[in-house]
Amino acid sequence: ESHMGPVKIGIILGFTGPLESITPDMAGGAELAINEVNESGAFMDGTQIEAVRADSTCIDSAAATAAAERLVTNDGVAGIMGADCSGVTGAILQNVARANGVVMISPSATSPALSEAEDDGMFFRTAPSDARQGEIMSQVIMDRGISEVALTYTNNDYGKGLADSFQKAFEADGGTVTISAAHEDGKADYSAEVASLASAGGEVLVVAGYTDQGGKGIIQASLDSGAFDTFVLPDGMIGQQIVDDLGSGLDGSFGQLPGSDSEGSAIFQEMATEAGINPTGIYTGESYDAAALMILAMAKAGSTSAADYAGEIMDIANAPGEQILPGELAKALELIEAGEEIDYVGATAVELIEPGESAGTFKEIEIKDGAIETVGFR
Amino acid sequence: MAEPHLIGEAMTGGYGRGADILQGCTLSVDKGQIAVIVGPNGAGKSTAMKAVFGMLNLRSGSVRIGGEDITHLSPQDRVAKGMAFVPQTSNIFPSMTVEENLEMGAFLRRDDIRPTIEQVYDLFPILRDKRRQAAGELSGGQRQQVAVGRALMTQPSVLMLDEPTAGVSPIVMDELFDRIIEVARAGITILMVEQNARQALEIADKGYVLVQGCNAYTGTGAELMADDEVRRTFLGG
Amino acid sequence: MITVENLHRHFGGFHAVDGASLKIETGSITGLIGPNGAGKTTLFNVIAGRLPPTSGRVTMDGEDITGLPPHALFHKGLLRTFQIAHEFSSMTVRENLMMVPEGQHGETLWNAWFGRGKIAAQERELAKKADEVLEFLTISHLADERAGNLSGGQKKLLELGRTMMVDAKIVFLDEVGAGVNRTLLNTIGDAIVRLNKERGYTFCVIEHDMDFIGRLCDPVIVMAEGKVLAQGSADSIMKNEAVIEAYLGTGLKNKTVGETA
Amino acid sequence: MTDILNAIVALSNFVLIPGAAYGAQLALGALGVTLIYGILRFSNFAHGDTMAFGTMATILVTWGLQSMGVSFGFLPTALIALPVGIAITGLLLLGTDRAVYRFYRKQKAAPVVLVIVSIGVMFVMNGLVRFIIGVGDVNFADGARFVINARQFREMTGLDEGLAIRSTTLITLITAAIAVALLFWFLNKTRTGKSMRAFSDNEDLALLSGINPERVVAVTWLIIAALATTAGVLYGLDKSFKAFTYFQLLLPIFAAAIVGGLGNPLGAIAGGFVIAFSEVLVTYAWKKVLEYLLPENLEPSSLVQLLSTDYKFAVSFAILIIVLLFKPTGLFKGQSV
Amino acid sequence: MTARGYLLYAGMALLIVLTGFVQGWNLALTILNMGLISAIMSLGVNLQWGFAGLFNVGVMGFVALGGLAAVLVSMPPVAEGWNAGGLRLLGALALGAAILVAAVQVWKRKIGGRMRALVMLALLIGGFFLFRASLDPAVNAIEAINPSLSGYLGGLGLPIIIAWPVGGLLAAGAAWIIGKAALGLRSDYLAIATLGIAEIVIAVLKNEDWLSRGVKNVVGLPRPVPYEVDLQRDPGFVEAAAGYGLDPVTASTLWVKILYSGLFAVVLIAILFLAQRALASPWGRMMRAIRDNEVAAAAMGKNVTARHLQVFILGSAVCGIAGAMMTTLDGQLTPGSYQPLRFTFLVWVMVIVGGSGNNYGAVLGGFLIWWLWVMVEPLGLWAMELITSGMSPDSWLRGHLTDSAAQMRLMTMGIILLAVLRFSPKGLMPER
Ligand SMILES: Nc1ncnc2c1ncn2[C@@H]1O[C@H](COP(=O)(O)OP(=O)(O)OP(=O)(O)O)[C@@H](O)[C@H]1O
Ligand SMILES: Nc1ncnc2c1ncn2[C@@H]1O[C@H](COP(=O)(O)OP(=O)(O)OP(=O)(O)O)[C@@H](O)[C@H]1O
Ligand SMILES: [Mg+2]
Ligand SMILES: [Mg+2]
Repeated sequence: ESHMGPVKIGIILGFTGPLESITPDMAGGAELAINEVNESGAFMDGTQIEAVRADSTCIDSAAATAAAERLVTNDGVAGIMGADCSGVTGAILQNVARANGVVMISPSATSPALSEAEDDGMFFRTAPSDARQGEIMSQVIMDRGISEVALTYTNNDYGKGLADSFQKAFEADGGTVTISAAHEDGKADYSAEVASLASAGGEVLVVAGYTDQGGKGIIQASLDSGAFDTFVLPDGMIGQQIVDDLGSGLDGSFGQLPGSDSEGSAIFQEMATEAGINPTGIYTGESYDAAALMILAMAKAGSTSAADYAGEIMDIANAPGEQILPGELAKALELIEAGEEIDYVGATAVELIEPGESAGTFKEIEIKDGAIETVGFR
Repeated sequence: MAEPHLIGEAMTGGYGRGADILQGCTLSVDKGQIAVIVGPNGAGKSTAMKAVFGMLNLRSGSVRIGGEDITHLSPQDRVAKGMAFVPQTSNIFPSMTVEENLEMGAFLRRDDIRPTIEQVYDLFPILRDKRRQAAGELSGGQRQQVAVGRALMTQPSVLMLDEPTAGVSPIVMDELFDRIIEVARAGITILMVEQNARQALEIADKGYVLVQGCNAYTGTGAELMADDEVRRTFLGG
Repeated sequence: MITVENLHRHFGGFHAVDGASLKIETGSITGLIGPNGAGKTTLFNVIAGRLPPTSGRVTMDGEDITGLPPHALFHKGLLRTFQIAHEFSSMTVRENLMMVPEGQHGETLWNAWFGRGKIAAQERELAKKADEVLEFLTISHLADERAGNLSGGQKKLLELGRTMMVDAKIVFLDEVGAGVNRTLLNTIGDAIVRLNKERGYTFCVIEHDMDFIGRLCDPVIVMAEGKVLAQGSADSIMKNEAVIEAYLGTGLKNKTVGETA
Repeated sequence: MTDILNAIVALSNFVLIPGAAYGAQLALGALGVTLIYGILRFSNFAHGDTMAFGTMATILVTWGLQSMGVSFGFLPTALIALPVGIAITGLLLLGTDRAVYRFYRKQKAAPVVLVIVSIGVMFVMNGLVRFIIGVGDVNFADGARFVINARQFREMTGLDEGLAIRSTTLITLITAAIAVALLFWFLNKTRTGKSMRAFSDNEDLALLSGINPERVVAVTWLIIAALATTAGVLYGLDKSFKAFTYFQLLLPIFAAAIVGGLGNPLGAIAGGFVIAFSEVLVTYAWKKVLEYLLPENLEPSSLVQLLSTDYKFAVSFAILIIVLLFKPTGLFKGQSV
Repeated sequence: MTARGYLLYAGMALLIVLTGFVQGWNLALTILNMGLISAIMSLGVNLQWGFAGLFNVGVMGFVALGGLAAVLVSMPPVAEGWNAGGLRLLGALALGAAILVAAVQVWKRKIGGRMRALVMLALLIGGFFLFRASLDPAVNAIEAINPSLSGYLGGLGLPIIIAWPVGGLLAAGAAWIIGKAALGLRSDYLAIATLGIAEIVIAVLKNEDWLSRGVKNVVGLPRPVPYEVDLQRDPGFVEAAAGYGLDPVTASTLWVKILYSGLFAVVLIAILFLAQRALASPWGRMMRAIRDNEVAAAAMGKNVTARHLQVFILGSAVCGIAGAMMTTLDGQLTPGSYQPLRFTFLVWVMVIVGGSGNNYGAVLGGFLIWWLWVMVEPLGLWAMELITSGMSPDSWLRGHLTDSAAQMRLMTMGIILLAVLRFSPKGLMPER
């Protein structure tokens, strides 16, 4: 099958709205993969790939659906890299992707509920479900000999899901959660939350939020009032920006995020930096991987029709086969051309389990002297 | 005879794009004199006043003061030229105190306004008691007194009053007419609309009867009072 | 009959109505006069349910109506006009009148949706009635004008017109005359007398035009500083020293400008 | 004894001081909203974004100053840049008025139309800010962050609980006090101020008194620019700058202005504190304080929390509604259109 | 409707048709469907504002209640949840309601001031703790059941269409309570009160997981129309589609949307018909009189409070119906997505731009603003491309501009809004 025009891939993320500060880098990550393929010219006899961005708004399912609808019916995209927030992702999946038979690979929708959603085999994600991260986080804390924590989470499906799974795991491991308090993102003030958290007490504060949202506000207010001085940071809370902003206050805090010790992430960091994308930005690597997976699956199936390539995605992502790191997409395409098996590893050591989501290796980090240091992998 | 001090000549115009309310109406007053406009409700008396004060776009006609054409001046500029106006409705600043209402009347004045305020209080003693009260909380007649007081604060050379005595008790009305005469004697030109026509025409040097936007009758106050037709149809017998 | 017993209404520390007691006899045209700020309008507002009294009692034909909401009083046949005209400014003059009568068929939603026939008939009647009132007030030509565009006096006429749309028991008129042409006011006076005689309306009239009061009203109640100062026939009131002192004055001190100029 | 002191310090540190800081921030914002309502008679939805714009302008100037090596000692450099920021915002607002609001004023449009128009302006300003400075978090605070921090306090007093006072908190409180005093004086005592109130009361009559409406409007916008920029900068210094948060601030700011009585500057201040303290107090977990105060055997096992923080925002609104039910035009008598 | 009105409607239809031709019929129908729902919301607000002058800025809350109805009606009940504490929970809720009613009764008693307040306060505070003590265990038990997938009570398992009137009723009930309390407030004060109540409704939806899973969302609501995949498997349908020269996927997506459009249009037309009749009747005249001057209307025997309550309930119910329809269309309830900007102010923009007081205007506003809301995104992008097309590809400014293209969305919306209002400040179809 040969194509006249370029193949289009939709990138639907919340460019406006509460996640607007991390989405540009995520889109950049995905486009990095696309550009890499385009430059190689190795995709389907030199067919070019074009990224089409659309705004999911993160919060408005109707607008997100309309935007996705346009990507599919007007731009005729062959697949969707997105969406970001679990709510809109669910809406697009049910109303657009399933209906039109289009593949979606989300780099960041981590809600456990999506694992169970009806998807006709069209939905994948490169970020692990929060259920897994909760267990990992519990181990990370326990291993440091901490048994009493206060917990705050951003009041959405991500935060709530992560908090629930963490609390369950932590209590099963014998720890105590003194308080589990929600916080809303984008609010002007978090004194009330911090006051309650401080009153409840705990050795450390677990903050299941976002770096540039309420999570940061909570940490800042905690530091200001001396309520806590060590914080446990899951994926949404880790980024260089917050470390820079809060200065020495975060030293000694620790956490974990999806990631592996594969060389992949190091390579990706370099590539991203070169392309002017913030490499430590959250879900940037996942976005690269999502786009790459989609492209490689198309190549493998020799078709841009979802019905053909959806089934290849798991295969591409998992062993057996030659391991593919970021920057090696050209090689991967050649291998596919040659009919060989590949195992896409990518920036985040992608390993997909049923039903099409990342198995999740986690990187444990600690903040030392204003830098995020990796201290181990789980 | 020299031209009257204030003259609105052959004024024609209306509100917005609606029909003409004024149809070639002419009003004039000499310096230091009192002209009174009477007429049925909706005749265009208030409209004529507004036209003289520049709150209405005239389609034709002109307004002159002391020989100077001011047809195209804004109301603000007319205030600067020494004109003052008490509208018929919404003629106070309701949330400001009585005293502040008076101060606003003297907005353009730079000299000491205390003495004038005292004069207004002497004229309307009730206002002295209520000086710290919001004008919107006053009774109807009290408001009317504030409105007239505000205009007097300007120390104008032309004073225009649209039904100043509506809702005012007889004793205050008499005071008010006295004061208007006094003001006129001090050389100020007065143009007013009145429904208390008999009292008003008594003190008027000149009277106009306006009907449907046109001058129906014109004469001295006494002449109009003497005219049976006018009395019967416009002054209530 | 309306009786007001020892009524008080205070604004902060100010006693606008300060222990007023009075009676309005059924079938009378009672005048209510008094200096500016005497508390007349406030008294009306309390009687008509617009302001709650600080203390005191109002009864209507023996029934306690103190503090009833205005719409309930309307249904009891108590109507009032406003000193500062309260027209429905974005509606036409005719609509201003047509909205008044109570119990209109089309005022319930169900009928508005599904009872068109009956509404149409009723509407025709209302419109006819409204036109008659407008005719009487000499503003027929304004029937389709927006009420907000009326002149000051025309609005006052409209105020009066509304009370003529229904069969009222007692009507409180707050300075209907202010700003109304005197010739027309005479006609209005005649109408008030006619409504009083022919239809048995009771009136309570606030007015500063003593000719009007003198011609129409008996008895006349004088208020000052929130209390009843005097009461009696118009003639006796006009001769009452206290009333002259507080309210009427002694006429113009200077006659005309012309005399001295 | 120390237990009582500890309890007091804990309460101050987690409730009183943060509440006061947040309250003052809301109050400054609410002053602007209430002034527009009082003089120009509409609820300005663009106020949050005006604050964002002013802050952005100030940040840009601050960066310029910082790159030139200017600093303000222990005070934040942004305070030097503030006047410039105010001036730029003033120009923007005057421009907006000329391009947008004036038309509706001339038309004597209903207030709700102006509200919708201000939503349009909000979108545009919002876009402008995100466009110029981006959507991310911007931290521009320098100078000393604390007057005293928790650790220093603990060391100084030997108590278990710490007490932290941020310099921005102090600056904000002082500024709010000065701003309301100035505004009060200006509106009630100066000629221009009175003419502004006159204009808001009865525009036509103001005209007849020789008041120049355009001047009144211009002065109003300039004051708004000063208030909004100051409020925005102080908030940004205390927390950080982010376009989206400034937009979100609008809701509590409106709540503050309304609970205090729209159009009333004193009310805006009171409203700010009511909203801020109600958020903190109703959701406060009294466990810690009670642990200090009660004997060992009575110590609470639960958090002793009236409502969880999930409902903090709802609580502040519930309090607002309750206040309105008993005082329908706010704590201090406000106006209504 | 005036000639101008017909023209505007024709223009609106043309816009949607053009969208169909240029950008695809699926998109055009998506816009049309949300446009129909928006038009209903806009009618609801117009009922309150345009008819009666009630400044309700709590639209979002009523829309969300409609959404809640969709879940409560259509989802299958969760038996484990009911067993774990369903009845206990209902009991606790009844207790809470009883306490509130008792407090109100105390307040209404005409006995001594201070005492009354104290008794009421004691009742409320004591009652609150009692309520929490009986509610919390039940809630915990229910929420503990498989939280990531269920953890709530579920619904009644009825066809989702029933949720539409139920959503209206739910919203009406809420409006009745709110109206009883807050309708005495004037203009902007009522506005902020309703705004606050809407926030409270959302807070409840977000945090009471037992009710509708809170922020964990309920996804996969049943549909009133067939699923595309089922149609694609239906040979009859595939054949019919082929008859029109359409592939089964396109045909099925279009067909599903057309079915939705039909359902929504029926609701819209019914509501519009009733609203229009009401407006043109003595009832409408009475409402306009109340809007113009409450004091005078009361003096003319109209029960202002009762009428306000009536129209407030009615308008809110319409918003609730629209909310249930919207959740049906979305196929999920996501409480986190309810934002005042989108669900309250955008609806207000629709009403004002369309022309408040004019039902046809409100409907037009609903369609137009929704169309714009969706279309400004590509419009903004195109504008950016146009602006940057002349610049050298690697200039800093160009990069900055293209990166900010998404931000143009709100800006474009703002500019268009201002332009429309400038062009006709009383709305596209003024009241009269
Ligand atoms: N809302 C209010 N707040 C404070 N004072 C008020 C208020 N309303 C009225 N007053 C005061 O109560 C007094 C009585 O007012 P009212 O309007 O009853 O007078 P009135 O007898 O009708 O006078 P007029 O003949 O001028 O209409 C006045 O002095 C007025 O200032
Ligand atoms: N703002 C307006 N827009 C349109 N028409 C108006 C407006 N104001 C007044 N009119 C009309 O203009 C005519 C004259 O009004 P005007 O107010 O000048 O009457 P007037 O002579 O002052 O009457 P009155 O004695 O009742 O005050 C009236 O028929 C009125 O309906
Ligand atoms: Mg007039
Ligand atoms: Mg009075």
